[in-house]
Amino acid sequence: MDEEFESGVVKKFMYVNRKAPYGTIYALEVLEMVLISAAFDQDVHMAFLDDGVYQIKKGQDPMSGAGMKNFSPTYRALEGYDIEKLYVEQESLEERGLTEADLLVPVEVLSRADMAKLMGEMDVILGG
Amino acid sequence: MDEEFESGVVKKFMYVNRKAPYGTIYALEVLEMVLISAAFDQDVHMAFLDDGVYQIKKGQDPMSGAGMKNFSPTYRALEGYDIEKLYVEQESLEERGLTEADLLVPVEVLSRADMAKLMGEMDVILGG
Amino acid sequence: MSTLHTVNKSPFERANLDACLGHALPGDAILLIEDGVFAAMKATNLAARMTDAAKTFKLYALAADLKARGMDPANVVDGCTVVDYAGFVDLAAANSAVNAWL
Amino acid sequence: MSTLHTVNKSPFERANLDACLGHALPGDAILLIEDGVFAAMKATNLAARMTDAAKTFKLYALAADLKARGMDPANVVDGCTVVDYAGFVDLAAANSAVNAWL
Amino acid sequence: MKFGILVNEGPYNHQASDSAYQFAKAALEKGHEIYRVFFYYDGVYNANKFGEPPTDDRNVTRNWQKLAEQYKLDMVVCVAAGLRRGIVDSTLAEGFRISGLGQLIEAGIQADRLMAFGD
Amino acid sequence: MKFGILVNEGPYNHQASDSAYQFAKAALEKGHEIYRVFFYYDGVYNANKFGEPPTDDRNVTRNWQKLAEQYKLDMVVCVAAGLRRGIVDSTLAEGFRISGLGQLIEAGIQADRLMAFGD
Repeated sequence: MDEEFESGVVKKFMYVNRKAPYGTIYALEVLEMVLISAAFDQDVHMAFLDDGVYQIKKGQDPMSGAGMKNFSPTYRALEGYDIEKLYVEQESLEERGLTEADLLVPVEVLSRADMAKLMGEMDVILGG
Repeated sequence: MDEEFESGVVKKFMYVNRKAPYGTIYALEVLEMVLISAAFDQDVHMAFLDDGVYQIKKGQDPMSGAGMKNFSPTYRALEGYDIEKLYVEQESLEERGLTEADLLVPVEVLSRADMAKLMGEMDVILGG
Repeated sequence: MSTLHTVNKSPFERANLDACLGHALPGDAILLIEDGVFAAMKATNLAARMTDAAKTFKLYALAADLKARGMDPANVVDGCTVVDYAGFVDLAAANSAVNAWL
Repeated sequence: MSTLHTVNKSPFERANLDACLGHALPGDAILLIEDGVFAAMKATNLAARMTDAAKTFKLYALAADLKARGMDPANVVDGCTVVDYAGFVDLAAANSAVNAWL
Repeated sequence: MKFGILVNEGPYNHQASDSAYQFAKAALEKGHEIYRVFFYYDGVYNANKFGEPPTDDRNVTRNWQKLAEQYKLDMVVCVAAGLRRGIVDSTLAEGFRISGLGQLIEAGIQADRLMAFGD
Repeated sequence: MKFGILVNEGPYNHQASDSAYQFAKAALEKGHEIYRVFFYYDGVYNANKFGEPPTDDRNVTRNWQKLAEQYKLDMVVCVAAGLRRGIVDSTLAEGFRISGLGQLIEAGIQADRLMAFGD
């Protein structure tokens, strides 16, 4: 890594996931961003709201019928990269009839108002 | 043209325009389809509904500021290709605060119910 | 004369399903595919509307796309039939035209 | 600390504007660009909501994208300011972060 | 029954091409005929011969090529949409051919059903 | 002020790349700096050297190239997204370079504002 990254600049990054997996590639390619960012020692946050909550739904099986790669196990691997700040919006879950028990990773559930507040504290916001 | 097209098969084609121009290319590339289809002596219908009604809004000027080609004059040229069945949905206009006077081509304004009925009579439905 | 309508977008993100429901004719078939399958699920805040729609239209959802997203085919709204790709082909053949709400 | 939010999708087709309005903080700037500019117009069935939003947020619309679509910059809702690309740059510089609602 | 297939989006970014492929495969396996597969809009990118997805994922272009080989499919890339986006002779994958939009209209006329897959 | 620019969609099909270009141009004309322009997702197609839009329309790839030349912009195409979609050395337009996603994160750290344009 370049030495400039040893300068100690630490920014609050948020990866905002608002899209469902498989219909489009954004969920998958955002994950690739997130994994790379782990190497930069930044303060990484992942937010799941709107259809983004479907990304971490348990029991995904895109291979057998739709013929697509199942990348959902990667969310479980994030912890190994020290990416542990995962936030899910309560209202988004409710609208879709989902609960925390449906999710494949441990997350912090936030109200929409608290999610908005958290977003407001970020330096860099990236999504798909 | 292949001789099979002289067999006299005439189908009802409908080009459904539901997307705004410039934000995406669909409006422009659907028009290219429509122009080609004129050569095939089919029964061509163009429907403008939802954000598609913006495609035929008067006064478009995408070049001066956004740097994109203004293709809206092509709608006026359709008549020259004997494409004259243009339908616009009343409810779609109203939701957007538009009236027939805002449109750059003569059209038949249909209620949503009548548009639905017309769609139900088509053989081939294409959109963008 | 009847039409098979396909809807491939999430009802929470796009207006495609609304547009389809507003233009399909009674007795037409509506097949939810790709991200459209979320609209088929019983527990969402759209479920009452979809159960209702299934009384006017023949409502279907694609099994492969439900399974891809971890949606249990057993939990679709009443009146919705889950079909595989062969069933999708049959629906396209059985109706006289196909209208993809893209 | 304030954020510039950008919305580039039609409010009639997508839920992006709703998502933005649901998460922007009072005093934040919201800039409508591309197909998002339709939400700025006075005569739509969303106008009351947008006039209201302009009281909580600083609401802007991009001139180039209004003109592209034949939307008269004089007909935006009360409280909405029309800016050019230089103004877009100024807004990005004046706020401490940018959140694109894609 | 004869089906025409229209693919409106490129590979990977949208599921459209995968859905079209699965539909075509199922139709062929049921004994139906595919009159033509036409690639329009960003759909032309499906014919980019340089695409190399990760080996643990499907290869959308190769899926189409294999199906076309097995069933002698006619896969047509729109010349105008392709030129705009840089899908031309030098980037075209085997099994695809470049032709005009008329080939799509023809498919609409000749096929019993035209199936569109897009965004 | 230093801006980073992220382009998420390909040329023509979406306005995203045009908007990003107009923003970058306006920022540079006001005397700001563009730290880097990064092309991700379908945005990698902006760097396809074979694209030839109709002559009465803008050429998105050429717009970027000219701006880059005038202002010495660093334009980076994501290697993984590009490989998946077939934007590789043999299709890469002049003025662009291929590199890893780390270059985007770096832009996020080094730039004062990161501007994303997409669908």
